[in-house]
Amino acid sequence: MTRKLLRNKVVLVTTSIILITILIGAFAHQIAPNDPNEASIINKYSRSSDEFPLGTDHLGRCILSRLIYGIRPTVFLSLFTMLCTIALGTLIGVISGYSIGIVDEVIMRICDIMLSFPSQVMILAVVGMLGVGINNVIFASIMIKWAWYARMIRSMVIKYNNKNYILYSKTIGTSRSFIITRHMIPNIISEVIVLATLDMGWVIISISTLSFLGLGVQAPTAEWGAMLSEAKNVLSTNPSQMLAPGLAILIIVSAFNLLGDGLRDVLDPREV
Amino acid sequence: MTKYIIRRILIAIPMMLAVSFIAFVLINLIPADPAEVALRVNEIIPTDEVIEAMREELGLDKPYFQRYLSWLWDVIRLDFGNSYINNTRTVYGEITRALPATLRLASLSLIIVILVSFPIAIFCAVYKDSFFDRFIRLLIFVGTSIPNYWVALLLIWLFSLKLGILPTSGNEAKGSIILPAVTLSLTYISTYVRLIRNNMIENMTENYVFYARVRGLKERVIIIKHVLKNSLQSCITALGMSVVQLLSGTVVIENIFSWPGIGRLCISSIFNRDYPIIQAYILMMGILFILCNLIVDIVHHKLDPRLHGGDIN
Amino acid sequence: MLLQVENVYKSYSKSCGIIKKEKLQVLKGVSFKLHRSECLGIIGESGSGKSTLGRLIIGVEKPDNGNIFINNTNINSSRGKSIKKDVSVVFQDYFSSVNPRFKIIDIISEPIRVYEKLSKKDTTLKIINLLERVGLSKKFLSRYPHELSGGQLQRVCIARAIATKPKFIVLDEAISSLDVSIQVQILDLLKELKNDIDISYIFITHDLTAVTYICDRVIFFHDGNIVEQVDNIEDLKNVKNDYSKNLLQAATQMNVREAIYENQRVS
Amino acid sequence: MDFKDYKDVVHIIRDISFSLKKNHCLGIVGESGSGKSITCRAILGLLGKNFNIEGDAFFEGINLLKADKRRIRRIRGKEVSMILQNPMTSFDPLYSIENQMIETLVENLGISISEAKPLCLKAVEEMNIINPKVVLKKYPHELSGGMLQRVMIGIALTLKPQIIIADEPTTAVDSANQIKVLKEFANIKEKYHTSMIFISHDLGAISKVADDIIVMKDGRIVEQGTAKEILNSPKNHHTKYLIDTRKSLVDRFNYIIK
Repeated sequence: MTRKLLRNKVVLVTTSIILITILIGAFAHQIAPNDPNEASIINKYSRSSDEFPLGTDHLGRCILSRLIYGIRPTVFLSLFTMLCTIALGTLIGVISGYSIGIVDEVIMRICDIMLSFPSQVMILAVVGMLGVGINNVIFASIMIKWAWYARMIRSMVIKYNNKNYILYSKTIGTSRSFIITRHMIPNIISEVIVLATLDMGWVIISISTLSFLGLGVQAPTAEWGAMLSEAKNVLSTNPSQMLAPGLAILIIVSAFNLLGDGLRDVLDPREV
Repeated sequence: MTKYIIRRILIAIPMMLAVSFIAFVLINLIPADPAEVALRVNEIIPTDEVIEAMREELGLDKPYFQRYLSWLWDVIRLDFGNSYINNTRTVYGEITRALPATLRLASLSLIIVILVSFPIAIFCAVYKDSFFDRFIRLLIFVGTSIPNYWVALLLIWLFSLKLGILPTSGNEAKGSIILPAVTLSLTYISTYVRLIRNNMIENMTENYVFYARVRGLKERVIIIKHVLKNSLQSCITALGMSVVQLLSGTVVIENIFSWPGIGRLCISSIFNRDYPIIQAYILMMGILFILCNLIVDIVHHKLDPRLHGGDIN
Repeated sequence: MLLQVENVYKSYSKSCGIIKKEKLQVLKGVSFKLHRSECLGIIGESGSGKSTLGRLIIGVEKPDNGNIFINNTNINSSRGKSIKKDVSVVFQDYFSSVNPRFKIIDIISEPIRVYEKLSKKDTTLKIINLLERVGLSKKFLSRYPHELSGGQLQRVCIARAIATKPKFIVLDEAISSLDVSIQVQILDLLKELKNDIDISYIFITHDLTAVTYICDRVIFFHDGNIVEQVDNIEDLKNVKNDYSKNLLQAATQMNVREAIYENQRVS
Repeated sequence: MDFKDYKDVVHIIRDISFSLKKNHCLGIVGESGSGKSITCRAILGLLGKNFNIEGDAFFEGINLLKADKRRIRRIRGKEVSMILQNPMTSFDPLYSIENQMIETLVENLGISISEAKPLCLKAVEEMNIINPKVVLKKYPHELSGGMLQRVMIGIALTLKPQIIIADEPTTAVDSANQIKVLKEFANIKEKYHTSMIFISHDLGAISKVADDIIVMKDGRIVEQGTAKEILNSPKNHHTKYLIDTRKSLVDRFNYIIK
């Protein structure tokens, strides 16, 4: 499996992009050339120089440093959101898939109701009620997404439980732990990983959108969506301000989408 | 058929009640006392007495479930109460004032989406792996990876600032709807094209297409009459639901282009903590979503003989 | 008595519409017995409930009513676990019968791991032995299922089924998806195994010709009921039930000997 | 009429040459993966662009592998009809049987819809389907596989083709009904005087209807000749193997019911 992963160029390249981004974000303190929040009015809108490789913004803050520090809220929080969503979704999905009757029925009806709001509206609703802030945005994102995953995983559990090879294992009395760890989990995990990777792009965009609207990460914290929001205000005078954060989002989201497609190919057992 | 519709509607009603209940409960999740908020936003100093009076006025002193029922009764009569910000204005009035602009924007976008994505998707499916198909696939990929508010900024910069042919914002100037509508449609075009293209390609490998070729039918007939109809059949749910998504997707676009629609109203209400408006917005979108679902299901049921086949037998 | 099925009923609730549910009676009081080292054929057309019966016998589903005993132990009682070793199964759809992520060696080692504590080396030796038993060589060990043909994969499934030395194997349409020539090869293999090791088969199929090739007894199954039982396969020509007669007649017409070319033309 | 071809379909089949005589039934037998279906699809231009086909296939003097698409399409509908293995998935689920029959007749016979309607009814009636009018109004999912197969045959016969190609028509059928299907085909040949290519993995089925037999293995023809020759005195060992395996089944059966 690992060899197959390494042989796939798309997977290799996108994984490195994502890993490097994460590392840069983790060591932002060491890597960033300047303090992202240090404003100096004299230096505002300066062009790229040795001190400010990508220039400065309307408050004279180093754009590169802000981009690097911006990885933390944008990418890390999206990853965190996704992990929580999957954990919650898997837990509830598995419970629902293995239990029959009333428990399953109740969980599925709750999922129905959760899924009966368009996702954006639900996030707005939660943020609107609980107040502006990134914590509430993350909470809202998890709230609306878990139901979708729970439903997916429930149907996977049911699907695999009816596969002949699991019926065979049950027939000869293979232990439940073997069935779950060797048959169930590898199959479900690989499907979930693909779905989650493809969904990561959506989460990144959704969180940065809310920050762009001013509902998520608050100034002066560096965040890509929030940076674009600031760039929007000076669009007529300094349009180049919007390039760096926009490209950053485009690259990281593309990386996740490509990785998802690549993983789908690699994890399909029929692919040689 | 009628039986199905009735049954489907009967299922939609509890869903709507659940949605309304969520909308009602959400407002009670507010960390602060609604009465106090209502006073603060009107710059009245909240003494105990005034709060008490306000609570009574808002009906907050009654038991929870009773409040829900009376609220629901008001809602059914389209009475959502008054805005906290401007006590003289009703929520209903605020929403109906903003709604036409949003509807205009969303419907133009929908038209663009349909006109653009269908021909492209069909062409890509028929000429799979051609240069055109690969080019479109690249565009679709970029389209799904790009945040649409950034696209909006790029378009404003290009068409309004650089070329100066279209207005940047508002809805008074001529042609001001073009940029927001195009931006809004771009995301959905890539979703639609991908959905229909992949579905058609999948359908083309089906045995009935092979048999249609065996029967000597023209390729054009096979694509339009058989493949396309079957693909639309299987994406009808996704397509129907995107109408609601388009409406809720206006939130971002309206804010960038200062389009005086319902999305902008919603965001400003969030900043102003104008809870009744937020509540009404959520409720409206939830109900709309359910209704859309209902219509899509009924249409789906009507078009697919496999679903209503039981009645004929 | 190896297997005893007593008055078994089974129904499925078929959801029609969203709220209403309809009961679909699949098995309507089925009873029969299986003796040691015999092959019992269960023949019926698709939808007659014969596969459901198979699923009840292997214990992956429970009957609504009635009991199934293996070695006089009720398989759905608390002691039911102990007789799992005595049962095995081979399905029609060989491709979904094996985990596509497993190599052949992993597939066959699953049952061995359950019942025998063998070292890794011994397990491999045993697997090679089993593969040779079913006519495959050890070069298949590290292949994946999608690299094998249907006949080869079905052989792997049989190897896996005999790995635990079960008392009987349920063959659920095990040859129906294969070409005729491969069907005969598999049937020959099954016969050979039966002679070598003391084993019984329940051979579920829709093909009467295959039944006569391998079975000692046959049960005609129609619409959830046993319509006729033939206790000695040589008495097959004397069936009385209309349904069984029809099947027999159709098979007779199909099986005119090829060598006599003129005789077997149909018109 | 004459089929002569030599083709190379990405090494799926190689060097296949055979001819089909008028009013004869040619049986092609081989195990799965031997390339028997591919051959027939290649002749009718039904393979995708990914296949590279070389050689010639003549139908009444027209080279099917070199002719333009339109012409092949016309021949495919009108002159050479095909009956597929999975009737259940061969019809478009969204249209009624009648609709799909009419569209075929209108396209290939150049008649109007109102002219096509009685032909449909006649076709279904001739296939001994009970309640023909009701059946026509049904959708594919409401009919059984056997019924749909008869509709398929009905469509083929109404077009009065020169050749009917039947691709594994007995494989998806319960063994009790196989003989019925075979009788149907034997009937067609007698009554309509069409030529036929009958593809199957089951030598038993082939021998019931074929006049000439081709035995295929791994994309090559290993033996061909009249049915009598092949069945009575096979020369190739693969043919012998196919006959022997089948014979052992049949002999046991006949021994028991004698």
